[in-house]
Amino acid sequence: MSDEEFPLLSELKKGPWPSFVKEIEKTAEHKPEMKDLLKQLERSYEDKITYWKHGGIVSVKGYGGGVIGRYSFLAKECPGVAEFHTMRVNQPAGYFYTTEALRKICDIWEEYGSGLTNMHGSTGDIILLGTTTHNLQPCFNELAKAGFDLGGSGSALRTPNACVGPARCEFACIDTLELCYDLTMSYQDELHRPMWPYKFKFKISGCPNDCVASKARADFSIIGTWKDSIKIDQEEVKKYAEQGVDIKARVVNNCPTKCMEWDEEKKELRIDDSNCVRCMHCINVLPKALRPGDERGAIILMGGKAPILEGPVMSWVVVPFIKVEPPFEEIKELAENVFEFWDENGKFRERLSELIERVGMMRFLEAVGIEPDPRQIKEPRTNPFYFWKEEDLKPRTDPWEIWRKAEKEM
Amino acid sequence: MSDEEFPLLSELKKGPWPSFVKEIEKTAEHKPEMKDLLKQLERSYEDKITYWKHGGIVSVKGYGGGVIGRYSFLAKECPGVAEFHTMRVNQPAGYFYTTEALRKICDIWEEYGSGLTNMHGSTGDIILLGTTTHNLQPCFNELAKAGFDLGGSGSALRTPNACVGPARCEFACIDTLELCYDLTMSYQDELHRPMWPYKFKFKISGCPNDCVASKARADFSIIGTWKDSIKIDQEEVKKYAEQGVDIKARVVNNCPTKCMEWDEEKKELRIDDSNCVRCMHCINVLPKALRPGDERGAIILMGGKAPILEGPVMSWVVVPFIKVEPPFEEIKELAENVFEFWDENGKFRERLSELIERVGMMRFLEAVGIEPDPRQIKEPRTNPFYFWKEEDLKPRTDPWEIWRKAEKEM
Amino acid sequence: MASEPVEEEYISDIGPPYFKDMLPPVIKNNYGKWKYHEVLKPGVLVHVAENGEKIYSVRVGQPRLLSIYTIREICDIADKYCDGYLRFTTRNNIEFLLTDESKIDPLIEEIEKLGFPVGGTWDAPSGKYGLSNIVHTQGWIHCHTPAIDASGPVKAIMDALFDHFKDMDLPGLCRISLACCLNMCGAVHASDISLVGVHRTPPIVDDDVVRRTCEIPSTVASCPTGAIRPDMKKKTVIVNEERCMYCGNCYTMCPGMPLFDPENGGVAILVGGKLSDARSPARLSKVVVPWLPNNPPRWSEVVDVIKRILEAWAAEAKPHERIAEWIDRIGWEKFFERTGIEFRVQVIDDFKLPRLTFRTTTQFKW
Amino acid sequence: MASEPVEEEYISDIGPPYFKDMLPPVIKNNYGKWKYHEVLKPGVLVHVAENGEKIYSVRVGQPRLLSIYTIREICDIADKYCDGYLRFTTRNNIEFLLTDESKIDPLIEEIEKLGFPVGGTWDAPSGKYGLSNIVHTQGWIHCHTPAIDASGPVKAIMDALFDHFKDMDLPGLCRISLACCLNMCGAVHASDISLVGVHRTPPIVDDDVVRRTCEIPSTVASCPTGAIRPDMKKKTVIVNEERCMYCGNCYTMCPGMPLFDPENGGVAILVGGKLSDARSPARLSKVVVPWLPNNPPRWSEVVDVIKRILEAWAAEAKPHERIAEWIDRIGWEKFFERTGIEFRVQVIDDFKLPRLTFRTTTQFKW
Ligand code: SRM
Ligand code: SRM
Ligand code: SRM
Ligand code: SRM
Ligand code: SF4
Ligand code: SF4
Ligand code: SF4
Ligand code: SF4
Ligand code: SF4
Ligand code: SF4
Ligand code: SF4
Ligand code: SF4
Repeated sequence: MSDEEFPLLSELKKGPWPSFVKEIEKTAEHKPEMKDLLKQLERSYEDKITYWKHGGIVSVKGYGGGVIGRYSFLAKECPGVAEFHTMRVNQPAGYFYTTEALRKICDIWEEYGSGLTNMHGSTGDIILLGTTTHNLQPCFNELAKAGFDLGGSGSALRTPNACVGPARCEFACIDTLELCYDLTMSYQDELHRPMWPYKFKFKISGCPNDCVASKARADFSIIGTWKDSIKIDQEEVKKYAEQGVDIKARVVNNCPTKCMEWDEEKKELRIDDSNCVRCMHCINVLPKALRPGDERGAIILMGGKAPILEGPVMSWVVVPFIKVEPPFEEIKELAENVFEFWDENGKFRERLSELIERVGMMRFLEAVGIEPDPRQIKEPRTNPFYFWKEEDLKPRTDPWEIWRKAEKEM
Repeated sequence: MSDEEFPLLSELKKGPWPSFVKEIEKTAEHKPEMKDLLKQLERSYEDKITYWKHGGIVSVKGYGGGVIGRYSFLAKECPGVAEFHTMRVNQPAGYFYTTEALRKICDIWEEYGSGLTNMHGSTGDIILLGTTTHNLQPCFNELAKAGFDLGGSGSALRTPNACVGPARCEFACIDTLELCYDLTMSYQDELHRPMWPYKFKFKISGCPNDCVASKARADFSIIGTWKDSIKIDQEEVKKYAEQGVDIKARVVNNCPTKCMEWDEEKKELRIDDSNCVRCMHCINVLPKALRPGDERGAIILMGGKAPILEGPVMSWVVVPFIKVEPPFEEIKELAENVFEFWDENGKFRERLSELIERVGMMRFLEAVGIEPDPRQIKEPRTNPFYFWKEEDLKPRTDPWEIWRKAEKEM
Repeated sequence: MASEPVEEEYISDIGPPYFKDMLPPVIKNNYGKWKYHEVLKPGVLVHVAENGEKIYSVRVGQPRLLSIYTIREICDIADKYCDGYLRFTTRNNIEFLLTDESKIDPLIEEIEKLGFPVGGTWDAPSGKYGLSNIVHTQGWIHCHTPAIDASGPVKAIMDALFDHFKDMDLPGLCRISLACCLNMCGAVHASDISLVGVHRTPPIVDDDVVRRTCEIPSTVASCPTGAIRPDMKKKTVIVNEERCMYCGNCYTMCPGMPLFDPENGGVAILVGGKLSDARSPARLSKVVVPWLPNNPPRWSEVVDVIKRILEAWAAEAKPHERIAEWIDRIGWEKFFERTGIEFRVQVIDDFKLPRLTFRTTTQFKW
Repeated sequence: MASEPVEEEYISDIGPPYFKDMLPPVIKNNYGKWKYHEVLKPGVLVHVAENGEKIYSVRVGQPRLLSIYTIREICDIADKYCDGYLRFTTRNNIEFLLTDESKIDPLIEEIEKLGFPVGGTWDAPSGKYGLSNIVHTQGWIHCHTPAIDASGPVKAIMDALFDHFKDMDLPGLCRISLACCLNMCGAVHASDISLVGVHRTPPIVDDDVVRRTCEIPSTVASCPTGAIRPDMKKKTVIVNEERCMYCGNCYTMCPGMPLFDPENGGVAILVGGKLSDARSPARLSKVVVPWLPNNPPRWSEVVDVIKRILEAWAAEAKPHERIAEWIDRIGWEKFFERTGIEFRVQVIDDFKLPRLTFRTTTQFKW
């Protein structure tokens, strides 16, 4: 491809970071129709506007989602991308691959698609970037044979996602990957057959470092934690100190609750665990010396989402502690209560947090069977504008009766 | 008065704190009709309900406010309080009195009212508690002759109020009392002739200690501050240290920005004034040693109010710094711009903060002529949902034209 | 123009007396020239001017509801010891202003004999804080909308906390305020401990009174939750009880729909407000007890909770640390533990934008 | 029932491959039994199991948009050095998984020859942090609603910040993310530095398209500010331009009302988000630059601001201190000063409950 043909895009072949333009070019060398993607993109770069149309609904047999339909405004000029649907393929939990599996996907996508991918989409799927309506079904059939399935789209459960967790992280307090797989398999129907008010996302991090960014992006975040004390290996603490780690400045002073003490003389680190908020910082800085405690489980936060309509939401602590052990019954029971409540009460395109805000946390907690707990809130309300239920009250009296009786009395 | 007559109230004559019941009793000794107040109150204590009716509008000639009309549901049983209006009398700034002035009020209220008062009401007025419609005008006339005037009520400016300030406080950065008096006199018309969407309150504190609680209660709070450096008298610091004040623990560690340093050896206190947020804490603890700087003025915060309708509001910083010197032109110009904007745009019963929230801070700042400043906010917005004005923009292009041209082109 | 009324003689719009005419000479002389102050003992301040002159202030608690006969007695004392000068504070204490130090003790003796306690001061340099007076409102003495009385609970609480007024034995400033309804005339929305009268049942509409006394559109508009709709035919309003959170704003607008209920109304308790910007920023109070019964004459349930909060804080706070700052340090979950207050679901904010108070971090304590 | 289609043969709902089938043996053996990890050098991690076994990970940057031809080359490398095992990270880096330490350097040489840089790691024990990949979205490559491109600006920024990816020379973790419209698929709403494509002009309604393709009630309901009303006669909608804040939600619902404008659309920059709860709580990002021009191919204005923010922070932050925490310490007023970013009125939140971000304290700096 000559750079004169795509002068703007060719600017993005320069510089040290790997170039997506080169990836498209490389693909176009094997699949010439992909030159049309460059053409359309160059045009977008000139005109500063997208040339993709609103997609129609396309999918594969029995599924309501997993494919994003896409058509070009430049179909005549760029017939190679006139139809350019993406397929969302459910990644293996933790994004682990054998080259064998990856090569299978490449082969299938060479045959039925553009040869371009996103590794991975923001939700977690393998994104197969661009194919025709005609190719969708055969492509799906081949993927299925290779052991792959589509992920979520539309008003459905979305592909669950998890951090690498116990597979390669010493901090994992829960089995993120097994749980991710279990939820994905338990809710195949919810994933493939849109039937809800809107989308619903699960994300699972093994500890409060939240390496899968669940708090911002999941209606249902599951984050590992522990309840007992941090385990300290004082010998290893000493070694860090000897190696020059300034434990006072870098660890103790950064503790959010100042519940640590560093005994400079004895080279001993003391933690007042009753004031620890399990933020992970000290463990992060001294991974050989400190470890999460043994009474492990998860915090469940709900409602994370992007800004539209009411502004972005960070997930809210709903369950301060829950056991996370296969077969994950507690979590699934809770999730199903939530699905049910949302399905019954949610309006069209209303995410979970918006529903909770509309009907009130009181009703929500009651419906899904969770007790109120101060750990659910940053701080109590500043307005005394709350509701009572009939069972909270004594029988009602009518002030008019009292006053009228008083006025008459004499 | 026998305690058997008012068994519930008499319980409140017990205990070490001075008793309001005794005050009523004492009054009733001179003015027997006040026994009816005890009667009605005892009844309220029994029935746990108020026996006061919604008041009608009553006032004095030429005024729209200053009196709160009040009628009893127990008029027959308690004729002494059948009509029981309060008069709000504008207190001298700082609540300073000569006994001569106070005695005059007592004499007038003995003649025309219940003999009961509140010293003072929450807004700041002298509350003359209970009189008849008939007595209002003569009472007012006498008060006026004695040099007193009514305060505000209704949809009007309310009696401005200030902390004791330069009269008896070394921390005062502005002349709270002179400013309070000036605003009160400048806006007599606004105070006495309700004509606004709702009430409007000024409160003035001489420094960020906010001894008049202005931030919570004033639509327009004026709080003294300084811009240059805190003045330190190191000799006095040393003396405090010698007297046993733990400067490190009590002063330095409580500095919100940790911009202080205590040199234990030299017994010297150092302040990095560029990081000081003028919270007053160090000055409060070491009043002999530290003082506010010389470049003094005020911060103007707006919008403080009680919870109804949308929840309580703490005033918002609108002007981070303004000069406060007689004749206070800058402040009055600003206040008048605010009055005008609110008067023109405010809905019935809409306080200033509610108006600003409805129309947007952008429009408000523009209307009253204030530049945006990061000091006006705790933090920037999390949602990218904002407005642009035509002058910010380039001429508009129509995407349909771009796309249709592109579709046709070939 | 002889027929016009002689309006010139009608005095109005004169405003309050000029405060400078009320100042003792030593204050006039040293206005704006104070150098420092000291707390000589509980209730007694001295302010020292740059030129060395001094003014002594003796602070005295009072019930706010004062008889003119008491005010005259107070004046007598001020005449005797203070050359006739005194003031009140922004929290309704009396301050006798003296220049002669030797008169302080006799003054104190005399005022205490009258039944008025000396105290209510605080002293940041020594880190010792006295409890001040409770700012409060009208209640059953004068208002038409109170859910509770005002002066009564205040008296009961101050009796229980009396020693803290007299002695400066608290670790930090603590302000208690009370308002008898959600209009919150006491501005209790930013106090260390606040009491507020709350209703728990929707208004009961008397169609007749509504027709006679209320403006329907503004009554409908007054409801923050949109619970009121007009019944145009009957010229009255209908309340959707499901949506009502008993704020009482409709009753303020319209006498036809009171929401009083002797057994269901009561007291909410808020904590952790603060107004000074000393150390940590000012902030609003938070509801920790959504309801306690309205129990005259001495509101024992209320007094008990207030005492528990105050004592839990006082036992644990560091010098200068206010309730808000103590909670910042220990966390809300520990606040409920320490005070033994049950965490009720009403404490969770689900009014307009609940997202603002829901916890969005895994940081909390067990 | 021979007439029924042989549905049994149709494979569906099988879900993803079981992840354990994708794990290298050393991970399978030590699953959940890792003891600690170290960063051997930028881009190279070792995790050590309780039994002493080790897994090495070599982290590699990539543009996310990958050709299958490149993936095959990557597989070749993984076959050669990693027994065919690799993974991707949650920020779209590749991780080659090895057990033989001696193969690390040859692997690095080979992958870098392919044009893919090794780096993106961070090391809390030493307090040295590398910049990771930018999480981003589709942009002009595939989406119908972008206000800007995605891959292009990302490439331009990563070129400019390349050394921070390669070397661990930053004081704390810094996450950059980009989304091409306010739907924010990149979840940029909680990143240290976020870029988001924004419109600045209201939608232009094509009545014809609306009639053909849109459901009027849900289009009307889609507007968070109530700016859209139905025009029942013409079966279309009318936009009250005064009330529109250009969020684009209506266009998501209805293809008949695009709000693209090449010159007026552009990029907003947000800072100070964070997701981990390490040290300070997780929080959302804040808008600091409401608009920069959409300037392909290299978005120089945008790159410039990003660099300024990053450099101001890197120069001043203490070890581990993220942008949010740096701003906590210095204050927003100083943030604008240090970065030279002009404070524009759009940065002040006046969306639904502005009271939440207005400053309610006199505490601020000059
Ligand atoms: C492909 C992907 C972006 C990417 O390049 O990675 C994507 C692409 C689209 N998203 Fe998204 N979203 C993608 C992850 C996200 C995320 C992040 C996540 O899931 O972790 C979010 C933010 C989190 C959240 O859900 O709130 C996200 C929030 C949205 C929204 C706003 C939802 C909301 O409630 O505010 C929309 C609008 C909508 O649903 O109509 C949206 C809509 C869309 C649509 C379908 C456009 C539309 O208006 O219908 C985009 C199709 C683009 C295309 O042409 O392929 N996308 N979208 C991501 C999915 C890939 C995958 O399956 O792995
Ligand atoms: C007398 C006083 C209470 C007291 O015992 O001290 C008082 C008493 C009343 N207030 Fe108040 N307010 C009093 C200070 C306040 C304050 C505090 C302040 O001004 O610093 C506030 C909170 C600050 C604020 O303005 O937001 C306050 C917020 C209200 C409100 C709610 C206003 C709002 O915007 O939310 C109402 C309701 C109304 O205006 O309809 C209200 C209404 C009332 C009414 C007029 C009742 C009504 O619904 O019409 C009360 C008459 C009681 C009576 O029978 O005398 N009162 N009111 C205070 C005035 C005395 C004085 O002039 O010095
Ligand atoms: C007399 C009075 C001003 C007036 O115009 O009447 C006053 C007078 C003083 N205040 Fe105040 N404050 C007065 C109400 C307030 C209020 C308003 C309120 O409570 O409604 C506040 C804000 C309360 C809040 O934050 O919620 C207030 C917060 C302070 C503070 C901040 C304390 C803190 O740690 O937060 C100081 C600084 C200090 O402690 O030295 C202060 C300091 C002072 C000093 C030391 C100033 C001085 O140098 O003269 C005065 C002596 C206090 C003492 O008792 O030792 N004053 N002070 C008010 C007495 C009220 C009372 O009778 O108790
Ligand atoms: C591989 C990955 C998990 C995965 O499933 O793919 C991962 C792996 C590790 N993370 Fe992470 N994090 C990964 C995404 C994240 C994310 C998510 C994101 O950025 O979208 C976060 C949250 C970011 C945020 O807060 O905004 C994240 C916040 C952390 C933190 C908290 C750092 C902080 O100071 O706030 C730690 C603790 C630390 O620094 O040791 C951490 C620690 C770690 C450790 C040290 C855990 C361990 O012992 O193995 C891992 C090695 C990091 C390194 O490079 O040295 N990981 N980590 C992700 C790599 C992404 C990448 O390619 O850059
Ligand atoms: S979230 Fe915790 S368990 Fe998961 S990868 Fe990150 S540090 Fe490890
Ligand atoms: S985990 Fe966090 S809160 Fe707990 S001791 Fe360590 S640094 Fe402190
Ligand atoms: S606000 Fe400041 S100036 Fe006014 S009395 Fe209080 S401490 Fe003194
Ligand atoms: S005034 Fe406050 S911020 Fe400034 S130095 Fe003193 S304690 Fe620190
Ligand atoms: S708080 Fe309510 S009841 Fe009490 S005085 Fe004010 S308006 Fe009346
Ligand atoms: S009490 Fe408040 S919420 Fe209930 S109907 Fe009246 S105004 Fe509405
Ligand atoms: S952020 Fe917006 S434009 Fe970008 S992919 Fe998501 S929906 Fe499309
Ligand atoms: S762009 Fe957003 S605010 Fe504007 S009309 Fe559409 S939905 Fe409403």
